[in-house]
Amino acid sequence: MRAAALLLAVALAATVRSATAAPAPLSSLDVQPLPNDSGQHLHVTWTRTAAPAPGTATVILRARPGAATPDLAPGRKLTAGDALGPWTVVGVLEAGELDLTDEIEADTSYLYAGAEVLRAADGAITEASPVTTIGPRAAEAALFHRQRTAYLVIVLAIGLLIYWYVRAARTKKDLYIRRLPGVDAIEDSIGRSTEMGRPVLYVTGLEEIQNIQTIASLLILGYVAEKTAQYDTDLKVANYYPLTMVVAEEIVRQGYANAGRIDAYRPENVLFITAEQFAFAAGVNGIILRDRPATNIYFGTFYGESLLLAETGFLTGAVQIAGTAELTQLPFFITACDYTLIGEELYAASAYLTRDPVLLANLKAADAFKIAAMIFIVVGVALATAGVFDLGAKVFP
Amino acid sequence: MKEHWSDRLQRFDRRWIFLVMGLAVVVPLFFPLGLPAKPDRMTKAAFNAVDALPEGARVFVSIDLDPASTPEIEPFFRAVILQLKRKNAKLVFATTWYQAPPLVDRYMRETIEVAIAPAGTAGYSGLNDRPYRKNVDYVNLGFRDGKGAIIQAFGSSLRLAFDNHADDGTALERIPMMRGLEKLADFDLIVLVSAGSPGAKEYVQFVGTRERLPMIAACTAVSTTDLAPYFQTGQLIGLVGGMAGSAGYETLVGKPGAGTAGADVLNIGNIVVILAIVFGNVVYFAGRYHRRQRGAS
Amino acid sequence: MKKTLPLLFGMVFGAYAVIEFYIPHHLVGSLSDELRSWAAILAAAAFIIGGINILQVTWPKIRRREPDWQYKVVLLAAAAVMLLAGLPWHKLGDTPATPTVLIEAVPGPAHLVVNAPADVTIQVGAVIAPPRPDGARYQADVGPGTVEVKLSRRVPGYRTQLAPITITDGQRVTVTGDPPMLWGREGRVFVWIYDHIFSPSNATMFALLAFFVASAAFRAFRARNLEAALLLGAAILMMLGRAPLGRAISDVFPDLAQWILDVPSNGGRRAIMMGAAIGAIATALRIILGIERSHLGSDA
Amino acid sequence: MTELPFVDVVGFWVATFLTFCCLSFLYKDNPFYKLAEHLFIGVSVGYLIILQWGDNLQPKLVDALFVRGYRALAEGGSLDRWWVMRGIALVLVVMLFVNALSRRYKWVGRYPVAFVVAFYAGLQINAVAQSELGEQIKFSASTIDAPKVDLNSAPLDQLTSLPGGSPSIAEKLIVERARAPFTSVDDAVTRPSLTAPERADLAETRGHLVGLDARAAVGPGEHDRFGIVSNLLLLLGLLSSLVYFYFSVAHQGVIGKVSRFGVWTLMIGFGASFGLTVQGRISLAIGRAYDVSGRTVGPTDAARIHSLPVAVVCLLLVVGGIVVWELRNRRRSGKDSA
Repeated sequence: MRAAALLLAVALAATVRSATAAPAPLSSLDVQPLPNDSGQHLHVTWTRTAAPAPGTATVILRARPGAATPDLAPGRKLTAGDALGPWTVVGVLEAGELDLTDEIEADTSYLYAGAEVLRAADGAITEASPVTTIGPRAAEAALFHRQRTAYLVIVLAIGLLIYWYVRAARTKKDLYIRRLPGVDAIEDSIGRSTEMGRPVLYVTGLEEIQNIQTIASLLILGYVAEKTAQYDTDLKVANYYPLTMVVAEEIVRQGYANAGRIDAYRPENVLFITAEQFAFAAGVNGIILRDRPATNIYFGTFYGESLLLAETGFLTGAVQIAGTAELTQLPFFITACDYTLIGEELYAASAYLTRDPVLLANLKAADAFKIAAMIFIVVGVALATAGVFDLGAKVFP
Repeated sequence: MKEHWSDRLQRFDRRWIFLVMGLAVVVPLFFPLGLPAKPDRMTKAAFNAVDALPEGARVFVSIDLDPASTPEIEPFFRAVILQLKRKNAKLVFATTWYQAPPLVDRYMRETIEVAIAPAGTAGYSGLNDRPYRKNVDYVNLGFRDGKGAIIQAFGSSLRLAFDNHADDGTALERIPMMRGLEKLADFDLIVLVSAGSPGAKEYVQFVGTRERLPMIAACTAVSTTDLAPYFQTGQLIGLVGGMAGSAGYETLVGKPGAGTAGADVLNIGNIVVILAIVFGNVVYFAGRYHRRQRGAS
Repeated sequence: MKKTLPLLFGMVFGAYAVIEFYIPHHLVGSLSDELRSWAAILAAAAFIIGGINILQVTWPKIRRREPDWQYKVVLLAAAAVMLLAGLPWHKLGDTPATPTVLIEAVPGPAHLVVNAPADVTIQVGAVIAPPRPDGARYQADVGPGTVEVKLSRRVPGYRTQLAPITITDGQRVTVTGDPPMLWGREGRVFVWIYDHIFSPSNATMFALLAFFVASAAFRAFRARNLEAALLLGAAILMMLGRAPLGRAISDVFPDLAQWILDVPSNGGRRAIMMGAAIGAIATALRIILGIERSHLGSDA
Repeated sequence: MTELPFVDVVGFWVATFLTFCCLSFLYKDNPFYKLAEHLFIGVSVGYLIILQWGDNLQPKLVDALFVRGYRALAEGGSLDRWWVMRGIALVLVVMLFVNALSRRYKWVGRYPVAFVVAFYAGLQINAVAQSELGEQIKFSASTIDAPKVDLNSAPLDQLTSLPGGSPSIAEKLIVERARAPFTSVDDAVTRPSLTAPERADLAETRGHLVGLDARAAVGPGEHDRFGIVSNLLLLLGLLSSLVYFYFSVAHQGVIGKVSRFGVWTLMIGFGASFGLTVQGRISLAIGRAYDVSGRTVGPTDAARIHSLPVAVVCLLLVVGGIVVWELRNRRRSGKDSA
């Protein structure tokens, strides 16, 4: 009885097998290293003689050299990452794709194998084509990313321009810089605070020390500290990040030292409030309302709290000077502050203030690059519109 | 002589405006206008990007927000999660905001591990979703600090960035769905729920552009102007701006919620501000005219 | 000397960070990852210094009973509580991740009993056991096989208990558990404070802006000159165009808003972006080349 | 769903109270605001330190150095080069602490600071050069021509990106045009296979300067005139704004005029930004109103919390308190003057 059933089953299985013919092997399999690669990727491509029958999947495997041809016996279930003896399944692709990129160990070469398989509903292999193998192949780690040449050029160009103008500045003094009213206002307002006997509040913005705006702000802080030291006015510095506070302390001390008033320097006036945006805003509002500074200077990166600070400052009738490259906050500073440095003006400020030829040279370099960029854009537009070729896409792949 | 009305209004107590604004926010809660919320082009693009994903796509979701910004983008988050779950997408979550982790945990409990739209959800037309299982259907990598640098690290290796384990301490190699998900480039789509910095902007700057990643972002209304250029250049393939955008997205997904209701209230608030501006200008010009007159006489 | 060496130290890493971008080689990649970790570590460590600074600044004020000193006490106390609640005290005791499982041979179909306090949600397989009025906990005949029992509390801060149960006919399995309370970042107290003190304060401080924006609009948005007029014109159009209201009035508003966003706004923005970018690159180069050194403080 | 524990009910009450404490700032600085402010700052500081410890210092420093190192040695292995690198990080951290705690050896702290600042400056350079300069220049330098999308030949993604378009609509259009090429845009958007809502979406975007008719055609070689004008304006806006940021010349004469146009562009941008921000900020207030009025919790919880009555009570508490405080101030100032 049972034997009969078994026979029947075998017979059925046989008919099923004969019904679905084994798929044809891959007509070709190739493995190539990728350009501009970290040395951890290989690009596997293959071709078929005919379009794959529906339900056909391509299995790609990888192994160290010396491995025997993998055995894709019926009944196996394969998913990417599985081990098959010495072989590792790289991928099982259904959609009839013709390539994949494999991530591998660096500085090691691999064999690759590929085959077409038919699978049952549960993913188990029912039929497999003969296996095509190739290799060994190893990835190539590039030492220069060709597609990024343009950016290197940009950086080098700016660098060289700085160098060039620094030399120019050394030879001929006083390069012209257009006026920045916001910056001119700083010293007057410090003077005003002195007359009113009220402190100056300086906020270094809401970004870490690594943020360029924060750095620009700290550069200006040096100058402000020097002035307040000369005028003998209290300077309170509110910091959002402790690391910024550490640096701000150094800078303020130096400012006082430059003014020869190191004795007047009080480290407890350089505060770390907290690094939670609105707790910080609340804290600074507290300072504005209770210490009543006559000058509030907001230089650096600011976010939502900008208006919160500026409006509170406006209430206390303080002179407010703001500067940020944070586009979204500029309108609020513009509406609620007396003076606002827009975007790049913030970076220009330190140069403008110190009149240090090196810094001025820096500005000049930036300006020169702007011209270059504008020319590039105009030419690019002209060429592209004329349909000659797409300069932008050529230069920045 | 008697002070001109415009002068008096010039220095009238701004706290009256506060009061009006307060009413404008509270009253409509009880008497809504019921204006329909329509998606704008950038929102539609975001929706289409998700809609075009294949079944079981692998999606990286970065939840960079704090409690303050939830009203604006949480509605989008709920909507997009529903849309992704309907596609059985494998989800990987992370955050770069230290204000976020407890919030993210709550989202996992309230939106991922339960069905958002179980059969018979009122006012919902689309497919139903299912509860997701931790480390099977989704992984929460948790929080890492470090602004742009850490986002760049996501781009090169998630394992390194998250010290090789998920938020609940499970080693990443022991999570099957993390197979082949080494870095951001391995995902089919990256969804940025981004309330500010670090967020969508940093993703664009430090990885998106570099790796040509398909990224959609939901941001606060404020950042919309900031990110719009990136949408124009295709560095972001979709952008959902603020509560209005979220409301539009809810409409597209077919499950109106807090966003749609909020956007309705928004109208009144906008009217108040517009009136404030107009009023301010009337006062200003009246005053100027008055001074001219006096100057003339 | 005390300044030159650190400067050189910085210059080396700065220069590396610049060229790193142009070298795809994997060794470079992993080194960069390592250096990023350094930066993250330093930033994190600085927070402890920040805490110390706050203590240094506020403690004297309290001691000298300066005005508002009471609030400073609140500040320090709040910080202390949060720090204490944030430490994983539960690791001192044992917090069972699985409930206790008792298997008895009882004739009849496979029977499952789950005992847990009333406020615990019992989930058997995919089913969530409805809370029973008589206070008795879950018990039912289940088909033989494997089922997962999940004990959890609805509020955060408790460890969810899981127990995979294999049960056959003629067995009664009794699962007894109580999700233990946690401390630390996922802990009950920490999350409570976050949810009910941190979140509302954070959100409300931000919400203040809604009011300030209105008053700023009244005060500052005067069409004094063409620039100001353009500014407030665009603002009003945006407000109409991006809210349902505008579309309700006319379809023109949304399109107009989108156009303003796409054309003039993006034009100006891109300019600021590029200008700022150039400025940033220049400033950064200055630091890396050692021209800029004020962040290293004075030799004094 | 089990019942909400009382502790959390109280939590909601506390939240409501704090909300009004913060809002009282709108009136003026007052004890309630001060309380909320200091509580908030304190909590945030504790919170931050815990998170920084748990997510950075512990895994990246403590575990990486001591736990991993110990394991490596215990297993008789040796410490790899990455372990040594982390060691350097530890040294830098120590230097940072020396800087904060010691006057005499403050200079030691310059090493970590120099590292962080310079390293990030380096990273920024390329990030910015690529996405803020390269990509933007690339985009700006593209053609100002705006050809219409040819419904009869355009690929899927172009059709999808059309106003009112979507992947499904695009696919249907491709099928339809294979069946019979479109004779007009109207023909395209009224084909039978499109569902009613899809047609509605498309119909809505018809007949605008920026709508479907402006962007799509049924033949090649047509141009979107308004699109061209827009592109031109975009370019001019960009260039003139760049001129505004040119520092090396006085803004007079031609330069002055151009930069003036730049300023206009910028101002429109700021206006747009402001308008959007207004929305954002109001949304936040709305969010608070939702929480306080108990709309963000389930009905059963809401019933336990009694949001509205509690809100009223808290409001009265704060208002009453401020009144008392004001009266006290009055009396005091009265005494002073007397």
